[in-house]
Amino acid sequence: MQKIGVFVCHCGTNIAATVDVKAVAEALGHEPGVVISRDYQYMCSESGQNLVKNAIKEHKLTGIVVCSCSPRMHENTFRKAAASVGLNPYLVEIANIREQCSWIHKDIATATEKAIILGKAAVAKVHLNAPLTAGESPVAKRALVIGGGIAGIQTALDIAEAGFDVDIVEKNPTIGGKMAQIDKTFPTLDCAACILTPKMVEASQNEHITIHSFSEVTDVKGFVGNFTVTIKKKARYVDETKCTGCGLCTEKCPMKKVPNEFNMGLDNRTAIYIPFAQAVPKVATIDPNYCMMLKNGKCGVCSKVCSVGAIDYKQEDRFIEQKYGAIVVATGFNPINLDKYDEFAYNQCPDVVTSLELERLMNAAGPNGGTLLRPSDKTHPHKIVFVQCVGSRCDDSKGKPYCSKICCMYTAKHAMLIREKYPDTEVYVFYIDVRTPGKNFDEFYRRAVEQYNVHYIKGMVGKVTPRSDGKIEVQASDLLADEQLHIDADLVVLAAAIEPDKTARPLATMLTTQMDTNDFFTEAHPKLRPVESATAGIFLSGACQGPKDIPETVAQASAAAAKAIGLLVKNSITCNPCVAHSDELMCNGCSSCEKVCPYGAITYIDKEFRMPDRTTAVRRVASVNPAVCQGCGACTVACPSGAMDLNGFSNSQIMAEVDAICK
Amino acid sequence: MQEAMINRAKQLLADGTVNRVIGWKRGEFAYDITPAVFDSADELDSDFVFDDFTAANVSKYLVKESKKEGKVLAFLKPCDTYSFNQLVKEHRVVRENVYIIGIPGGPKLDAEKIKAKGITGILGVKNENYTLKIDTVYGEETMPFYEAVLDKCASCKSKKHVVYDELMGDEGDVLDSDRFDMVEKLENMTAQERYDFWREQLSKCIRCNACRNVCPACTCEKCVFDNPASGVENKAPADSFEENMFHIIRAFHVAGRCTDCGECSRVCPQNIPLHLLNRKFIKDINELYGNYQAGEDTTSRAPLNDYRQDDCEAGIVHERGVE
Amino acid sequence: MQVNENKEFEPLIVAFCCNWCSYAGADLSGTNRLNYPTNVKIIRVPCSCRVNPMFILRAFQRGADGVILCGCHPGDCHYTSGNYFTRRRMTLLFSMLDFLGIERDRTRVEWVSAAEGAKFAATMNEFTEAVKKLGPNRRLEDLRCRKQ
Amino acid sequence: MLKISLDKLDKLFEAVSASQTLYIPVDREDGAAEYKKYESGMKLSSALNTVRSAKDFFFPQTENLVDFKMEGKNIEVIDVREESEDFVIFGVRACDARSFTILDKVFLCEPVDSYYKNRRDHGTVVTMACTRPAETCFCGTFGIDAAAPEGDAACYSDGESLFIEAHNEKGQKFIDSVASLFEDGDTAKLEAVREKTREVLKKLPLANLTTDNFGGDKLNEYFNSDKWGELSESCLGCGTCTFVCPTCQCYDIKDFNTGHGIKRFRCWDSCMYSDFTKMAHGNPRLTQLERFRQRFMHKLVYFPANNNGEFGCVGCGRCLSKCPISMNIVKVMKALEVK
Repeated sequence: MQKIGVFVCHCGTNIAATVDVKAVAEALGHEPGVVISRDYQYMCSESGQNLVKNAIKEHKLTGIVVCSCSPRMHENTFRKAAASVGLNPYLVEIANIREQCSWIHKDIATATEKAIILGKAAVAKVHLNAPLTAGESPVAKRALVIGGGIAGIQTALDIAEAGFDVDIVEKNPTIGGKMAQIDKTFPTLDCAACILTPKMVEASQNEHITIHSFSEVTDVKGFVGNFTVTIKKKARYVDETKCTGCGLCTEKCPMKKVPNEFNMGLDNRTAIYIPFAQAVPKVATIDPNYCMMLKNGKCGVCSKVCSVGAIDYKQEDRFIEQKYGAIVVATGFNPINLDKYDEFAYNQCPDVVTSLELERLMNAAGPNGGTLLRPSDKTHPHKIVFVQCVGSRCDDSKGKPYCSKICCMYTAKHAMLIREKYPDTEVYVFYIDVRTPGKNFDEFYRRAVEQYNVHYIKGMVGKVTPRSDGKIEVQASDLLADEQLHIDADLVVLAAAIEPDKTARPLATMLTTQMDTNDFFTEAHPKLRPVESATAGIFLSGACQGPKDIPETVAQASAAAAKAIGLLVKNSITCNPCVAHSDELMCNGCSSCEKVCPYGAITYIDKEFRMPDRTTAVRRVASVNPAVCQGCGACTVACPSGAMDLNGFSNSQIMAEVDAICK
Repeated sequence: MQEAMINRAKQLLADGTVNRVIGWKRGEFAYDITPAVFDSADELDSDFVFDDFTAANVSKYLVKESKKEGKVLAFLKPCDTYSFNQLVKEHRVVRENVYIIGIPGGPKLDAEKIKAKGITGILGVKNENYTLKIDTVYGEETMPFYEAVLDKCASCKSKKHVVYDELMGDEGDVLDSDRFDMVEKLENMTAQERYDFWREQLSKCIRCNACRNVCPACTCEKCVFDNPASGVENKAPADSFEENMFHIIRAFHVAGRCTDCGECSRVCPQNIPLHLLNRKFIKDINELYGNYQAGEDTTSRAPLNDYRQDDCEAGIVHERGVE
Repeated sequence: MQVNENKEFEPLIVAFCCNWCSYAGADLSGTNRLNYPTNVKIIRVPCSCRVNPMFILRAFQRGADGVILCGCHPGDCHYTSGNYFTRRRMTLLFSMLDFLGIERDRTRVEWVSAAEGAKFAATMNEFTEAVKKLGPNRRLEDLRCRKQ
Repeated sequence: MLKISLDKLDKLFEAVSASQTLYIPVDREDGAAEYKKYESGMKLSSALNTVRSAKDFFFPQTENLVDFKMEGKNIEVIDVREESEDFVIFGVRACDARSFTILDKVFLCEPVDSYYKNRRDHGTVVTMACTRPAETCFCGTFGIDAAAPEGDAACYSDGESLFIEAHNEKGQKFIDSVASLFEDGDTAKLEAVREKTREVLKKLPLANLTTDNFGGDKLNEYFNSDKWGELSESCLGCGTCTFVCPTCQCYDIKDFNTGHGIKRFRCWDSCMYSDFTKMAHGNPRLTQLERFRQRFMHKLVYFPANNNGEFGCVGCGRCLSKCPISMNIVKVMKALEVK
C-alpha cells in the first residue's frame, strides 16, 4: 500500500495569493494513498524541507508530491531532500502550481480548482513511480574545442594547463579567428597581434593541445563524457608535416588574383597561400578553386619550388574519429552581409567599408601597409563618417533585433586612432545610443569626444550617395539639433551587426544543443549557467553564445574551460536513470525503435526464451544501453507492442496523469 | 496451374530442397479453403488446391514456420510477396528458411458476394469464360465472374513479385489501381458525413480480432489490446469509443508497414471496409512524404521511422479537403 | 468538460509539453504573468516524441475536449530529431481522426520554444477559444466516462 | 392454423411494436442481415440468418453488472440491475431457437444468472421456419427440424401467407395480443412447402453428418488425437467463430475505471484467445492447439457430458462461412471421427 505525502507551498504570496493552498492540501488529503497533506510558507526553505523530511520519516512515506513552483526550479531540491532521509529521489513528483497556475490565473476559485487537479495528476503519477538508481558512465579524458579564435585558444590553453588533452578544430587554415584581423584593441589600444600571437604559438607548442586546422566537425555521437566525434581534415594539398612555412611557393605561384579573405578581399593573394605571417600552423594551403594545377593539371610551379616536397595535389579529405569527454563550442561571429542595405551604397562604392575592413585598411599587415587610404583611389580620406547600428537593434527582417555590443567601443577606437594618426581628418560618428558599460569604457569614449574632438552626432544616416567627383554624400539627421545634415565624406564606415558563424546551426543540430532565433547558442540558464549549454557536456565559449568583446570572450572562454575541466577530472558521471527499457518478452525485434533512436542506444541481441507454449526459442530482442540513452522516448511510440517504455515517464504514468486531469 | 504446382512441390520435397510446403487445402464446399502445411506427396495429391478461391495470404504463417527445422516451400501470390518482404525487413521471418515460388495472383473470388446475390445451397462453382456457373441444391445459377471478385483483388496494386526464388507463370507489373478512390470519396464528404459513415461501419465491430490476427503486419508477440498492462486491453467494444480507438490504433500501428494486402477486410465477418483506414494512411504518406510501398524492398526506412527537415506541419490536416 | 455557473461550456484542454522547450515556455508565460485559461492542464513529457497517439485518444475518452501537443521548434529538439517524428506521427494521426469525422480543431501541434512565453499563452488562448466554439467532444468520448 | 398475408406483415410489426419492443432481422447495406429494433418502414430480411446470432438478446456482448463509487476512502456498491421490459424477437431460425435451450442449461441452472434470467423472462421468441437452407446448414445433425422451429411461437410461410402457432403460454399470449390481425388459414399449401424444405435438407452436402461418434463418453478417444495439431495449425486465434456462435457462452468480468467510479462489466470471451481464463498462475492453455481443442471438445464432448448428451452446437453454419481460414466444427468432426 502506498503512503503518499503531499506538500503544498505558499511561495509567500506567489502561490497563496491566487490559489487557496489550504483547500488544495485538504482536497489532496482525500486522494487514495495520501496519508499526509500539508501546506507551508516556503517549502524549499530549510525548514520547509525539514517538514518534508520529517514527514517522510514519521509516516514512512513511499512517495511525495510537492505542489510548488516548476519542477525546473526545485525538483532537484526536493529529490535531494527525499534522498537524504532514505526515500528514493525518483519517488518525488512536483505539481507546478506557480508558473502554470497561480501566476497565470486571477480567479481564486478556478485557480484553486486547477491546482487541485494538477495535484491529483501528480498523486496519480507518483503511485506508479518506481525507485530508480542512476548508473555511472566513464569520462573520456579529452576535450574538443570547436573554433580556433581567441575564445577557442583560451579555452584550450586553460584545459591543457589543467593537464588534459584538448583538440582544437578550426575550419580555416590557421587559428586566430577575428582577433587576428583586428589592428588595435579597446580600451587599451594595444596591438591585437602582439597579445594574440603569443597565445597562438603557446597553443601550437603545448604538448596537450592538438590543432586540427582547415578541419570541420562532421558528426557527433554519444553523450556527456563519451562523445565520439568525426573530424574532416579538408585536403589542403600540402603535407602539413613536411611544409616549413618558408613561403617560397606563395611567392612563385603564378595565380595571383585570388581575393584575400584575411584582408576582407581588399587585396589579392596567390592560389597557394599562408593567410598571414604569424599563422598557426604556418603551413601553406592550396585553394582548389584557383589553383591551375588542380583545375586543369597545368602548372605545378609550387611543387617544383618546394624543397621539402610538401606539395601533394592528390591529397584527399581525411576523416578522423576521436572520443571526447567534453566539447566546447567557440564558433564565433561574422559581420552580417550588407547586400540588402542599398541606402548605405555598400555594394556600389568601394569607399563605403565595414569596420572590419577598416581594421585591415589601418593594419600594418593590411593592403596599404598600415596607411589609411581610400580603397578606390588610394588617397588619404579627410572626412570620415561612421554609421553605427547597421543591422543591429533592427526590427525589420534585414537586420538583427539585438545590440551587437562591440560596435560603440571599436568605433570610438577607430575614431580616436584616426584622429591621432591623421589630425587633419574630420571624423563623424552617427549613433542611436553610445553604449559603454565596461571597465574604462566610458572614459575611453569620452577621450574620443573630448580629447580627440570626434564629432558624435545622435542621429540616423538616411542615405549614402557616391558622387562622380569621388566624394560620398551622406544625408543624416541630427536628432539633438533637430536638423538635416549633408556631409561630403571621403570614406564611410559601417558598423555592421555581428551574427553567429554560419557553421553554428548545423553544428548545434549535431550536438543536440539549442539555439535562439538568432542562431546564438542558448545557455543552460541565462544567469546561473551562462557557459553551459542545456545539453550535458557541451560548453559555450565566446561570441557563439552572444555578442562579446575580447575581455568578455576570454573570461567566458576560461569559464567554459573551468566547467569542462570540472567534468574531465571526474572518472565517471552519474547517468540519468529516466531511460528507456525494453520488455524482452514483448519485444518483436522489428528494429523500429532502433531507427528512431538519435543516440544509437538500441542494439539487438539473440536471446533464448522459454515461450508461452513451453518451447524454447531464440528471439531477436532490443537492448537499450542505459548509459547512451538520453530518455527522449521516441522509441516508446515507434514500438507497436508497447515493449519499450520509459522510466519516470512510463505509459501507465502518463495515462494516469491524463485520467486524473480528465476525471 | 494447380497440377504444375503440385508437381514442382513434389520435386522439391523429393530432392530435399524443402521438407514441407505451405499452401491451401480443399474444404467441404467449393470455396472454404484452409491454408495448410503439407509434408508428403500424398497429401499434396489429395488435398492441395489452387483455384479461384485460394485468396488467403499465407505469409504470416511463415513467421512461425520459418523458425522451424528445415526449409519450407511457400507459394506466394504477388500481394503475398509484399507481406513477406515486409516481414523480412522487420526480422520476423527467417528468409533463408523459406523457398519461395512466385505464382500468379488473382483475381480471386469472394463466396460472400455469390451468396449476397441470393445464391445459396452452393455445391460447386465453375468459371466458364468469366461467367460463373454455380451448381446449387436449388438448381444451376450463373453470375458474371467479376461481380464475385474480392474487393482486395478488384483494386489490385501489383502483379509483380517482389521476392521469390523461382517463378511459375509470367511475371506481371505494378498496376495503376483505383484503390484510393473510395478514400478520396470519403475525404470529399463533410466531417459529419464521414462521421456517420464510420459510425455505421465501426458500430458493427464485434472485436473478434480477425482483422488483427490475419494481418501480416500484426505479428506482435503480445498485442497491446491483449495486454492488461497496456491500459487499453479489452475483449469487447464496450463503448463506441473503443470501436474507434481499436481501429485507429491498429491502423496507426501498421501505418507505413501495411502493404495493403486487403486481408483485414476480406476476413471481417461484419464486412467493415477496414482497408480504407490503412489506405488512408498509405494515401497520406504518399502525398505528404513521397510514394512509399511497404514490402517493396527490405531496406528502406518506414515513413514513420523517418523524417525530413522540411516535412509539412501537422496543421496541413486543417488545410486539406472538406471540413 | 465542465459547465460553469452561467452554463457556458468550459472545455477541458490537455496540453502535452516537452520538458526542454514548451514546458519551459509555459513556465516563462507564468513568470511573465501572461494569462491563459484554467481550462488548459499541462502534462510534462521529456520530448514531444514521447506522446503516444494512445495518450491523445485516452484524453478524449476521459472527457478532454481538445488536446494540444507542444514541442521544440523543428531543428531545436533537445534530442535532435524527436519532434520530427512527432510531426509525422501527429500529422497522420490527426488526418485519421479527421477521416473519421472527428472535428479537426480539437487537435493541434504547436512548436513553442523556452523563450516563447508569449506564444505559449497566445496559443493556449486561441486553442481554448477554438475548442469552445466546437462545443463538447461527443464524437470521441466514452459514454461510460461522462460525468453524471 | 392462424395466418396473415405476407403483405400485411408491416401491420403485424406495427401492432407488436406499439406495445413492446420488437426486434426483426433486416438487410444491411452490405447484404448481410442483422437484428434491429423495429421502426416503421423496416422490411423483414429474407436472408437465411443474421451474422450475429440471436443470443445477443439474452446474453449481450457487454453487460454492466455493478457500479462502485468511491468517496474518499469509502466504497459504495450500486446495483445497476433493472427489471427488463417485455420484448419480442421475431424471425428467429430453428438453430438459434435451439441455442436458447442450450444457453438456458448454462445460465438458468443453480446458481441462476439473474441478468440472463431477467431478459429471458421478458423476451418472447417468435421463430420462423426455413425454406431455403444453405450448404452450410447442418442443424439436422443435432436433431433440429429447420421446417418446424421451436420457440415460444413459430411462424411458417407458404410464399403468400405467414402461419403462426404457439408452443407455450408465452407464445399464446403473443398471438392473443395480435389475434385480430390473423385469420384462420388452410395449411395444405404450407405442408407442401415444408415437405419441399425437408427434401432440400436431405440433399444438403452436410446432411449425412452425425454426432453418433461424439458425446460425453468420448474424452479419451479425442483428447489426445494426433489430428489436433494439423487442424489447429492454420487457426489465427481470432474470436470470430466464438462471437458469431449462438451457443458459445463464455465471458470475462472486468472492471472499468471511469475516473469517477468503477463499472464492473462482463463481456464475451473466446477460448481461442491467448488470455482466456487467465489465472494467477498464468494461462491453463498455452498453445493454440490446446485452445482450439478446448472449443471443439467443449461442444462435442464436455457439454454433452454435463448436459445429458446435448451437444453444444446447433449447426447454424455461421462459423463455416465466417471463419477467416475456413476451419470449423464440421472439418473437425470429419477429421477426428473414430467410427
